[in-house]
Order: sequence, then C-alpha cells, then structure tokens
Amino acid sequence: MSEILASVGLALAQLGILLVLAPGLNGLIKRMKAVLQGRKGPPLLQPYFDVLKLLRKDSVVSEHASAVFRWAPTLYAACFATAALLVPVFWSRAPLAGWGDAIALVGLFALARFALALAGLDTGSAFGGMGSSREVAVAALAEPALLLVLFAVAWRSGGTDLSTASAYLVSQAVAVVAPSQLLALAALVIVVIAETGRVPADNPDTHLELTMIHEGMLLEYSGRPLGILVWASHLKQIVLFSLITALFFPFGLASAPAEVPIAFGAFLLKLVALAFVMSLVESSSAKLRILRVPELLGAASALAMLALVAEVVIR
Amino acid sequence: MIGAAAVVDGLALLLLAVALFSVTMRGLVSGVWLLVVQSLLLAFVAATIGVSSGAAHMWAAAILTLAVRAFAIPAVLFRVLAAVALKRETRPLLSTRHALIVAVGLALVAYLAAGRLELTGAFPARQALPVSLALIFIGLLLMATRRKAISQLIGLITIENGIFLTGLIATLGLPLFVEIGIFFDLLVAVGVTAVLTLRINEQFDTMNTDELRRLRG
Amino acid sequence: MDGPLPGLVLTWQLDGLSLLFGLVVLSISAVTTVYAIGHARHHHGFPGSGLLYLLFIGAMLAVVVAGDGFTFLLAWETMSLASFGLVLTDHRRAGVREAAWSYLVMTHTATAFIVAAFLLLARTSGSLAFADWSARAPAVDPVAASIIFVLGLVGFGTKAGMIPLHVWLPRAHPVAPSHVSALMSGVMIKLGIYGLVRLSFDWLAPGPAWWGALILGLGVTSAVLGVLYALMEHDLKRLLAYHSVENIGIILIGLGASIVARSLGAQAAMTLALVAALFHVVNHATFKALLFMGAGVIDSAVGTRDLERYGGLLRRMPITGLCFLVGSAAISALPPLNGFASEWLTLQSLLALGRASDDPLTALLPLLAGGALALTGALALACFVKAFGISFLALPRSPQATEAREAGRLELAAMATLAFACVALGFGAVPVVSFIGQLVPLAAVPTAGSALGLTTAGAGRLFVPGVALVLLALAVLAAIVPRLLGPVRSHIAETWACGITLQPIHEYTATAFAKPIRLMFRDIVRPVRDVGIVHRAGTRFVASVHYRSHIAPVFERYVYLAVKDRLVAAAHVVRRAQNGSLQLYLAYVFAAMLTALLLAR
Amino acid sequence: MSLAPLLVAVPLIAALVCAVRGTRAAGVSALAATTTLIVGLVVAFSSFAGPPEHAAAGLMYVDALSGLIVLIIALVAATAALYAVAYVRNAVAAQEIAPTEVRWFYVWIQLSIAAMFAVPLMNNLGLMWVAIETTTLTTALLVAFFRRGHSLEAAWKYLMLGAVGLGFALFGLILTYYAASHALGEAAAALDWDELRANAAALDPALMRVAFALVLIGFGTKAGLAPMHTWLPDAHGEAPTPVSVLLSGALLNCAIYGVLRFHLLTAGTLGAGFSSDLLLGLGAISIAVAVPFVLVQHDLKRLLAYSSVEHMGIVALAVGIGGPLGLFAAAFHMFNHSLAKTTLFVAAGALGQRYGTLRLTRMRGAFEVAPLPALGLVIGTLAITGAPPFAPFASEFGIAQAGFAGRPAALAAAVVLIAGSVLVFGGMLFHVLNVVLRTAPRRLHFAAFPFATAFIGVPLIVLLVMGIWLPPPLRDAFTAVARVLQVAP
Repeated sequence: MSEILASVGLALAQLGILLVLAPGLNGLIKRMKAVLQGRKGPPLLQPYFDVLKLLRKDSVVSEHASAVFRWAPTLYAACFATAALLVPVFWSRAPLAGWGDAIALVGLFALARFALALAGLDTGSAFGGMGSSREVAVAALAEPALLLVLFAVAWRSGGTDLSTASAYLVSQAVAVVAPSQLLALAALVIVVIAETGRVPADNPDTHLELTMIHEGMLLEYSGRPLGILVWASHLKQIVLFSLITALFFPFGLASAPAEVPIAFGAFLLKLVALAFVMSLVESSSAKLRILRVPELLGAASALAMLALVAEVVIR
Repeated sequence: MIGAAAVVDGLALLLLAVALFSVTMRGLVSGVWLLVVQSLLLAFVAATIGVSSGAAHMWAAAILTLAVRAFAIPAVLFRVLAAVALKRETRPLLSTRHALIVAVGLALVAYLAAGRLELTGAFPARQALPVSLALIFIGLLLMATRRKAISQLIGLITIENGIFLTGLIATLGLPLFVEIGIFFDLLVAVGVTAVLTLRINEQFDTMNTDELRRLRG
Repeated sequence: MDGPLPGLVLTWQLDGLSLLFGLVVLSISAVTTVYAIGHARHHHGFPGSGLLYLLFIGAMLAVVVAGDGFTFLLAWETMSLASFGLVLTDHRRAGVREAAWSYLVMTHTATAFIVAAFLLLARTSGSLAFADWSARAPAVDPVAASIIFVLGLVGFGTKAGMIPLHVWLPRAHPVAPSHVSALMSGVMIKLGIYGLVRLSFDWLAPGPAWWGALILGLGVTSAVLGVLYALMEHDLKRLLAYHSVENIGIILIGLGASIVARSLGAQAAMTLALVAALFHVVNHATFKALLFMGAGVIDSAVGTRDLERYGGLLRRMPITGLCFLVGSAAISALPPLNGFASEWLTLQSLLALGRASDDPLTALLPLLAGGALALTGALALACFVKAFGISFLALPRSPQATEAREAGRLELAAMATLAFACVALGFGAVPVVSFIGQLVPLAAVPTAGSALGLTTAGAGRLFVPGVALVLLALAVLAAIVPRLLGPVRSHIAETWACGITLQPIHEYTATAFAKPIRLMFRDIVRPVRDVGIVHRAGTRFVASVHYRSHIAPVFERYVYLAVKDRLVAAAHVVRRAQNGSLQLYLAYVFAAMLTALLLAR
Repeated sequence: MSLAPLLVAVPLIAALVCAVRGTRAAGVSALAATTTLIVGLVVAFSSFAGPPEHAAAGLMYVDALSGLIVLIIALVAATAALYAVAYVRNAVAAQEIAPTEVRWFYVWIQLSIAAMFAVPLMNNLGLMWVAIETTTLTTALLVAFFRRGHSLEAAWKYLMLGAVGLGFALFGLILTYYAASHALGEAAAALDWDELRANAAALDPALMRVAFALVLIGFGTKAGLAPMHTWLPDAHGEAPTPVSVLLSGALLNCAIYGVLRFHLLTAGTLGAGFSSDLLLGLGAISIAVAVPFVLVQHDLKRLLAYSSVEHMGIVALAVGIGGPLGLFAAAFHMFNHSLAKTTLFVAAGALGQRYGTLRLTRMRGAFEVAPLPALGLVIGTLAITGAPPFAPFASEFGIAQAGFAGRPAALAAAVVLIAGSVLVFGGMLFHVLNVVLRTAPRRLHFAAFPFATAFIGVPLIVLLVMGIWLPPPLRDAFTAVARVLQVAP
C-alpha cells in the first residue's frame, strides 16, 4: 500500500514540477532568442503572467462550435500530463513506467493532435481548417522519423521502455558518443522542432494567420480554454525536451531519495542547454514554406534510418 | 481371265481422267453428266470385282450404284438445274489452268499417300487406291474453289465416290446393310441439299455462295 | 455428407483459428443484421435480398469451418456470389453494374488461383482433406511449395484486397448497401487473411525467408498506398474502402513478419507477430463495420456519399457522431482504443523480429516496415480528422445536410454496440490477446498476455486501462484546477471571419484539407487537376471558376484496363478467323485432317 | 427383351402420325417425347446396373456409355419437344413460321430424335455412322426452318461441313473394317462393337492410328471440336430454339460418343497414349478457340454456341486425361453440360421471342421484361461457366484434379481448362449482365411461356443439388460409364 502511495506521490511531484517549469522554459527560450538577436526581450516570467491572465478571463465561444470544441482543451492537457508521467525526468524509473512505453507516448501525442485538429475545424473558420490541415500533414511526416529514432534506441537497449533505455545508457556511458546515437539525436531534435512549432517548421511568435500551423488551431479559443491550451503546449515542449534528455543524456537520474536535488539540478542544466540550442537554431534560420517542410522532415527520417543502419549494421 | 485387276486399273485411270476433266469444266449440266459417267465406271468396277471374287453382295453394290449414283442423284440435280434455269458456273476462285495444275499435284500427293498406306490384303488392283484418294482430294478442291451451290454439291459427291471406291478396293465394300444405309444417306443428303439450294435461290435469287458470308464472329 | 465426386466427402473442421474467425464472423454479422433491419426502411432491397444476406453470412461461416478443399471452395464462391448479388441491389445507379462485374470476375479469377494451389497440394498429399495436407506439409518439395505459396497468395490476396489486386474493393464497397459493405469490409476480406494464415502456417512447412518478406513488402505497400488513396477521396464510402486496403496492409505486415520469423526459426517473434495480426483482424472488423454503418446512416440521411455536401451533422445526429468519432479514433490507432493496442503489438513484433534475425539486412527490413507503419498511422489520423471533421463539425454545406435527422433506434443500437466493442477490446487487450495466443495452434510462447499488461520479450509494456485511468483522472484535474481561480462565463458569438458573417462556403472542404498531403506525396499519388475559368462575356471579369481534381487511377489504368483492352483487341483479331466463307472453313477441316494424319504416322 | 428398339420406333411412328395428322402434330410430338423420356430412363438406368445387353437380334448393344447418351438424349429431347409447343405457337403468331409448315417442323424433330437415339444403341459401327449422318440430314432443314437468309446460310454450311467431316469418318471406318476383317476373318461381324472391342489387340496398329486420326477429325467436326467447329455457332445461333436445344444438348454428345467408341478401340490396339494425347490437344484447342468468341460477341445464342464448343473441348480433355476420376468427371460433365445448356437455350429463346431479336446490344432490362427467364439466364450462366455451388464446377474440379495428378500433358491441359473457364466466365457474365440489368426498351413482342418455372427452375435446382451432393443412382451411373471408358493405361 505504501509504495502505491509513494509512486502516486512521485507522479504528482514530477507532474507539478514540470507544470511549473514549462512556462518558464518558454520564457527562457524567448529571452535567449532576444539576446541573440540584440534585443532586450520580454521578462522571464512573462509566460506565467499570460497563462494566469487567460485562466481568469471569460471566454467567447462560436455559435457553430459543438461539444468537441468545448472538451478538446481538457483532453489536450490531460494527454500531455499523462505523457509527462511516462518520461524518467528525475527518478530513474518514470512514474508510469510499468503501464506505458515510448510508443504509448507517441500515441498520446497523436490523441492530443487529433483533439486539437478537430477543435480547429469545429468553428468553421478557414484559418482553423488551414491550421488543422497543416498540423496533421506535418505530423504525418514527423511520426515515422520519431518512431525510427525510438526503434534505434529500443534496438540497443532491448525494448521500447524509456526507463530501461535511459538505465542502459547510464550503465554504458561510452554509448553516448556512438555514431548511431548522434544521428538519432539530430533526427529527434528536428522532430521536436517540428512538433513544438519552432521556426524552421512553424513560427510560434507570429500572429499572421496564414503562416501559423499550431497557433491556427487555437485562433478561435479565448479565456480559460485558451489558457489551458497554452499551458498544455508549454507542457508538451518540456515533455519533448525531457524525452531528449532521457534518451540521450540520462546522467544524474536519482535512484534514491537523497539524490533528488542533484537530479533536479542536472535536469535544469540540461533544459538550459537545450533551450540555448533551440534559440540558436531559431535565430539562425528562417521559416520554411509549408511545401519545403517535407524536405526538412525527410532529412529527419533519413537521419533516423542512418542511425538504424549504423546501429544494426555497424554495432 | 485377263485379270480383273488390269480391268479395274483401267477403269480407275478412266475415273481419274474424268475427275481431272471435271475440274476444267465450267458448265453445271456437263458437271452432272460427268458425275453420271463416274457412277457408271464405279458400277462397272464393282461388277468386275464381283465377277472375280464371286462375292454375292458386290453385285448388289453394283446395282445400287447404278440405281442411286448413276440415276437417282443426277435426276435430282437436273430437276434443280431446270428449276433454277442457270447453266454456267461464275468465275471460280482458281482459273482453269491453275485448277488443273493443282488437281494434278493433288493426284501425285494421292499416289504418295496411297503408297504409305500399303494395304497388302486389298484387291490386287494397284492403281485403284491412289485414284480413290485422288478423287477425294479433287472433290475437296472442287468444293473449295467453286462458288455455285450445285458445283459444291458436285464436289461433295465426287468425294463420296472416292470413298466408295476405296471401300470397294480395300474391303470389297462394307457389309451389305451398311452399304444400303450409306446409299440411303447419300440420296437423302442430295435431296436435302437440293431443297436447300432451291430455297437459297428463292431467297437470294442466285445460287452464288458468296452471298452466304454474312454470319461472322 | 459425401460430395459430388467419388471419394469426396464434405468434411468440417473446427480448430483454434476457425473458432477465432468464426467468432468474428458471427459477432459482426449479428450486429450488422440488427443494423440491416433498422436500415431497411430507407433501403428496400430486391425481394430475395434478406435471404441472400443470411446465405452470405452462412457461407462465410462455412468457409471458416470447412475441412477440405472442395467444401472450402464451395463455401468460398457461394460467399462471393451472395455478396455479388447483394452489391447489385440498386443496380440502376450508374456504375454499379461495372463495379459488381469487376468484383465477381476478380474474385472468380482469385478462386481459380486457389483451385490451382489446392490441386497442387492435393497432388502431393493425394487427398483434399486439410488434415492430410498439414500432415504431409514437410513432404512437399520446395519448388512446388513456393508455387503453391504464390498461387495462394494471389488467390487469397485478391480477396483480402492486397494492393496490386485491390482494384475491385474501392469499386464494389461504395455501391453496395451499407449493411452489405459493412459485412464485406469488416468480415469478408478477413477470410482472405484466414486463407493466407492457413496456407502459410497449416498447409505448408516453413519456407524460405522471401515468402514472409514478399507479404511484408506487399503489406507495407498496401498500407501506405491505401491510406494515401483514402486521403484523396471525398466519397465517404470509397474513403472507407481504401482504408480497408490500408488495414489489410497492416495485418499483412504482422503476418509477413510472423512468416519471416517462422522461416528464421524465431518462435517468440513468430507467435507475437501472428497474434498481433489476428488481434488487428478482430479490431479492424469492429471499427470498419462501425464506420461503414455510420457512413450508411449519413448517406441515407443526407442522400449522397460526397463529403463536400456534409457538415454540422454532430448537432443533428449526435449519437451517430459519437459512434463515428469512436470509430475514427480507433482506426487512427489512438490510445486507449483497440486500434492502438493492435498497432502497438505489431510494432513490438517488428522490433522483436528485427532483433531476432542475425544478418543485418533481414534485421533492417522489419524496422523500416515499422517506420512505414508509423507513417500509415499518422496519415490515417489525418484522413479521419478530415472525414469526421468535414462531415460532423461546423456548418452544413448543403440543404439536405441541414435537415438531416438522427438514425433509427436499431441502427444506433448496432453502432453503439460496436463503439463499445472498440473501447472494450482496447481496455481488454490483455485477456483478448492471451485468448488469441491460446487459439493459435503454434508453440504459443507465453509472451503476449501476462496479467499486468501486454509485455513482450523485449520488455516493452502497455497496460491500456492504466493509461486510460490516468488520462481520465488528469482530465478531471485539468477541468477542476482552473476553477480554483474563480468562476468564468462563456458567451456565444459569431465565428470571426475577417468582418463578414461566416457562410458555409468559407469552410474548409475535404479536398482542401487533404491538399498539403496531396502535394507532399504528388509523385506517388499523381493528382490530375483541371481548372476552368469562365469570364463574363467580353470582359476580363471572372464569372465562375470550375475546379476538378482527381487521382490518376494508376493500377486500374496501367494494369487492369491495359490487360482488358489487349485481351479484347486480341479477341477481335482471332474473330476474323470466322469470316463466314465456307471455303475457309473447309480449309480448316482439311488442315486439321492433315495434321492429325502427320501425327498418326 | 430390352426396350431399346422402342426408343427409335416411337419417334418414327410419331413422325408418321405428325405427317398425316398435321393439325394435332404438337400434341403428338409432345406425347412421343414423354414416352421416349420414360423409356429412355428405364433403358439407361438398367444399362448402368447390369452388364451390356443385346437387343433387336444383335443389331443393338447397350452398355453404360450408350446408357448415358440415351439418358441425355431422353432428357434433352423431352425438354425440346415440350418447349417447342409454346415456341412454335409464338413463332406462328409472330409470322416467323407459316402455319402450314408447323406439321413438317414436328416431323423433322421426331425424325432427328429417332436418329439420335439410334446412334448410341447401334452395335455395328457402320450403322452408327449412318445414324449420325441421318441426324445431320434431319436437323439441316430444321436449322433452315426460318427461311431467313442467315438460317439458310447456317444450314448450308452445317450440311456441307457435316458431310465432308463424316466423309473422312467413313474413310476411317473403312480402314478399321479392313484391319478388322483381316484380323477377325469373317466379313459380316467385322464392324460389330463387342467383337472389335474384345480383340482390339489383334488389329494392325499403324492402320488404327490413321483410322483414329480420320475418325477423330470426322466425328470431331460433328462434335464441334475446334478447328472444325466453324459451323456450330451459325447453326445453333440461327436455328429455332428447340432445335438449338437438340443440337447443343444431344447431338454434340452423340458425336462425342462416336469419338469415344473409336478411342476405346484404338486404345485397345496401341495403348491409351496416342489417342488420349490427340483428345487432350483437340480439347485444349477448343477451349482456347472459344475464349475470344465469348469475350467479344454480338448475339446471345452464338454466345451459348461457343460455350458449347468450350464444353465439348472440356469433355474431350477429360477423357484425354483419363483415370477413374477423370472419366467419372467427364461423364458427369457431359450430363451437367446438357442440362445447363438446355436451360440456357430455353431462357435465351424465351427472351429472344420477347425482344424480337437476339442481338446483345438490343436486349436490355430482362429482369423487368421477363423475370424468370432472366433469372434462369443469370443462374444458368453462373452454372455453365463453372461457378462453385453448381454441378459443372464439381465436374470441372474433378477433371482439373485428375489433370493435376496425371502426366505433365494432363497438368498443362488442366491449367488451360482453369484459365479458359475463368476468361469465359468473365466474358459471358459481362454480356448476360448487360442483357439482364439496365432499363428495358419500350416496344416488346408478346410471347407466352407456359410452365416457365418447370423448364428453368427444375434443371437449375437439380444442378445446384448435384453441385453439393450427388444422388446415388447418378453416382453409380457415372462410375459405370467410367468403368466402360477405362482403358489400360
């Protein structure tokens, strides 16, 4: 009975921390991008203010919208919350390690995308439809690359379970710099860029309807539902970042309660590093036209395949 | 006995001559008369074989040939020609000269084929078997090259004569009641063909079988 | 009961595999019959159609329990003929006759291949009984086994709707009444899979690796091309028909993987892959039948099958909408539903196969197939967002859609049961998989269904109910926590459309929704697009623009129509031989006589 | 005393009565047909049970093979004669046949039935040849009965080709007689089947090879085997439907019977190799030749005629494959084909009279115009093209199974059979669907079709039942025929 309480506690703790950190991470990336581009940039806590403001505001719902529009945000948030519990962030074993693995994670991401895309279509506005159509198109190309990366990792560590993958990497430290590992990392970074709607694939900061993919679907939302959606997309970003850290730099994961502060510090460090990489990428490249995105994601799939070949053939 | 075989050989060669001659003839009436001559020769052959081998049924065969082939069938044909009031065959597919050359060629092929059949136990007339094969091939040639319905019928009867001759030579004719059956069939066949020819003439008011080429595919 | 030929007895056999497929046939047929009764007031078939429907179901059952080659073929073709008759129910609509004809001819050709395969098997084992075949399977010499395998693959593949042989499926299913196409798509094409499983596991001994690789390759092609063609369709039933092709592709991937594992001798991977394929058979039967029933209800409510005329149906047909949503989520392999469970299992089996084979090439092939499977899943998601979104959400695009009314009680009951089945199969994945594991007559290594969750040798774990529970709990949390910040009100207003009131014409259409993907995959799908602009007389002002785009039917044009035209052209040439001239006919007889004499020399 | 002679006598008497009492000819012919049906069934089933028996002072010889042919002729003749009553009345109403001609129609029908019954019953091969020749002559005028240009053309070709073919057969017969008289000595009995079969080994092999070649081509022409089949589509297409039924259902089988008799003889002399391979070859060619003419066709009855060419090819192929299963399936297939083809021709005739034409393009919407014949046409087509639940599939499956189990040539033949039947299935179904579906034209002729359910329903149900379960008497019948046809391998 006690270890069930412990695991529930661990789960809630992990979820709480990630929820708290999520807007901060986004603010950090914005800040770093601004500095790189020679501007002062918004304050670090700006995303927190936005989210809390939205959560307290009334919402305007379109007359044509159906139940899908009303329940999509909750389901969207729930998906990423569950996904957050599948990834080993602080503790060596993820809270839900026994019940779901990498493929379940991909499935949850797909479920969230399904809900939001439908919500985008529900109000009948052309921008929502365009956003959904492009979101599912981009995702269609991102998923094979993501899965091939997971297969490459699973091939080496013997299974698709994230906890065993990170535990294997911790035990085989030399594997971090294996060629297949680096290729897989590159592929995963591209996929994360596409998934979180970062610059080369999509522009998170713009409000020009025709260019937005992820924002397009949120266009009709306002007030509290919009707040939930924004917070959830931040959560999505931090879950993806933690997926990268878990699969490629799993060092410093706590296996005993004493090591938790070190794990927390290590995780923060990794987040800052990744944030810096992301802001570097965003500042250095321009947004691709929608029909060029397949080439980017095609490159990601190619890299993932190379990683597989490297993994299987060269060993 | 100067040897029935020699007589039969002579008659056979005569038959061959008549057949070759019929290839060159254009007139329908003369064609029928040539048939009558063929039948007479056949009857004579049957009689000679009857005399030399003493087989009673050969006499019956000879009389039947006279009655059916020489008399009944030409009678039917003449009545049809009279009804149709048409004397000449239109231009056949092969010109007379070519037809004759082909006919002679066929006769040679018949001789070769008969050689291979080597029916040792047959009636000793060496010429008869090749001639019968020649008759069959020439009959086919007639059917294939002539346009008028009646001349195709003449070709058909020439084939029947050839087969009948083979029968006579090889096995001294088939058992009697089979012979009677065959003769009866031949007569009915010519009768039915005659009726058909009259109907064709009435329908197409010509006997040219080129009209009969509409059923395709 | 002894059959029409000497020494031929109509025998029956019921083993694990037959039981599984029998259960699928029975359960789905029961539900579709309920639906058919409810649907009958829209759709009055010809007098005998009810009887024919029962015969169809009976024939499918007979196929599954047939014990020897002859009975199998009797039941197999009776099934085809019954479904052919049912497809012809409303033969007055355009194109129904050609579709039905091409369906029956392709099925009959497939049966010819199966007959050839059966007779080759009978040649080696001396009898038609399946038991003898499996007993003497090792005695079949390799070359004959390969020929039998290929013949069987073509025969059963056509019935299953595998890619190169799938052309009849998107033509026949849409024209058939929905309760028939639900049964055909849900169950009948699975009997093709049943045949393939029997052929490769029961009647033939483990063959060379290329057998499995061939099926794996065809499975991948069927999956990817099937979903791509589905995306390009805006006729709802054709879309669903192409999805059947896609899902058959997924099943074939599982089956191919298990056959490769069998030839490599990897027992664990073989069992896992086969169980994954069979589980997907069960799942696909449920959600495809559900979706076709939904499509049928919408078709009779709105009067057309064209997605572009639908819209806003969720308000008018809420329960149908909900069931269709569940079906769409299941087919797009979204967690907690059954589609996700079987796709998860298939991916695990591909990974297991990859790890099991030693030389690198055969290890790489399944992993790449896994990538293709992921692509298919994502594209399926896109397709069903389109299908559900365009037809059920936002504004109705046609007057008929505006007046659409909810389906009858029986139809809803049928759809609800299948929707519930999708959820139940998803949650109950563990017991179902272990049940299938026992049924499969192979050395069932106890990998598939351990108590807690689906575990595989490679330590991948999935406990669907757990994940669903957590998902639900967190959803409740996400709904409650923001309320702590005080109540908020929501106002109803117009959708913002840059200042003008929103018209249905502004909405996204199905063709537009699929446009990005169509352009991304244009060299595979080869869209043909023609735009006609009509100017107002004498002026440069545009009066109207006509936009027509369709997908080049590659297989139909370059394979099937090409063969048909050549055959007919050859027939015309040969027919000239009968030109009516007696002289020529005499020449034929003479020539025949000469050849006979030459032969007789 | 066997009833066999009655089979020939009854139709002859009926023909005489019809000639004399023209007005009630239809009734007389129908009565005669039913009596021959009953007598035929008795003769056939007694021949299957017991050993071969002689009748009419040794003139007639009835064994299982002739019993099968008698059975087929009895059934087909009964159907044709009974259907003729309605058909002729419609034809007279439509001014296609002059009232005065009706009497002669029935005379010739009965004469041809008598001739057909004579073929299987004759012991002497010479008389068998005479009987076959008589069938040709009696049916020739029937083919030309409609006095249209096409019918006359068809009859002319039918007669000419038939006569030439039978001429070759006669030549072959003479060679056999020569070989027999030298081997057996006494002249008269030399052509009797039972003696010939008993000491076939004594005959001179070289001569028998030539004789069989000639007879195969001769009787093959009458049986419609390709390439000598050219007259068949014309004759069956243009003849009045009851005559087409007789031709397709019964006459072809008589000719095949002649071929089978000589096949048994030659097999006795020089082993089954030579004649079986020839039969295989001709069978395969017939199937192959029939395919293009079925795929592209403009006339319904010609379509059915080409299907007959294909099926006679299948029967020849089956006998060529041989073996107990192959021969059983051959006999079974002859029976199935006659039954199915009769139904198809009856349905086609009924539809033809309703539409006034047999051109496939002008026959549309048959389900609306005449539902039962349309249904009969569709189900009949499914049956004749070998779709499983029906009996022809069972026999074709048996033939293919025997083929696959047999020698390489048999395997190749079985593959041709399967491929051919699939292509023919596609072609025929396409045409029949076009006829049956679509919307019917407005101006239609009135044509009564009494007892339609019996003519079409009964045979199709029998075919369906036989496809699944073969009634024991028929099973024993086909086994007995297979035993007769069994030649030492």
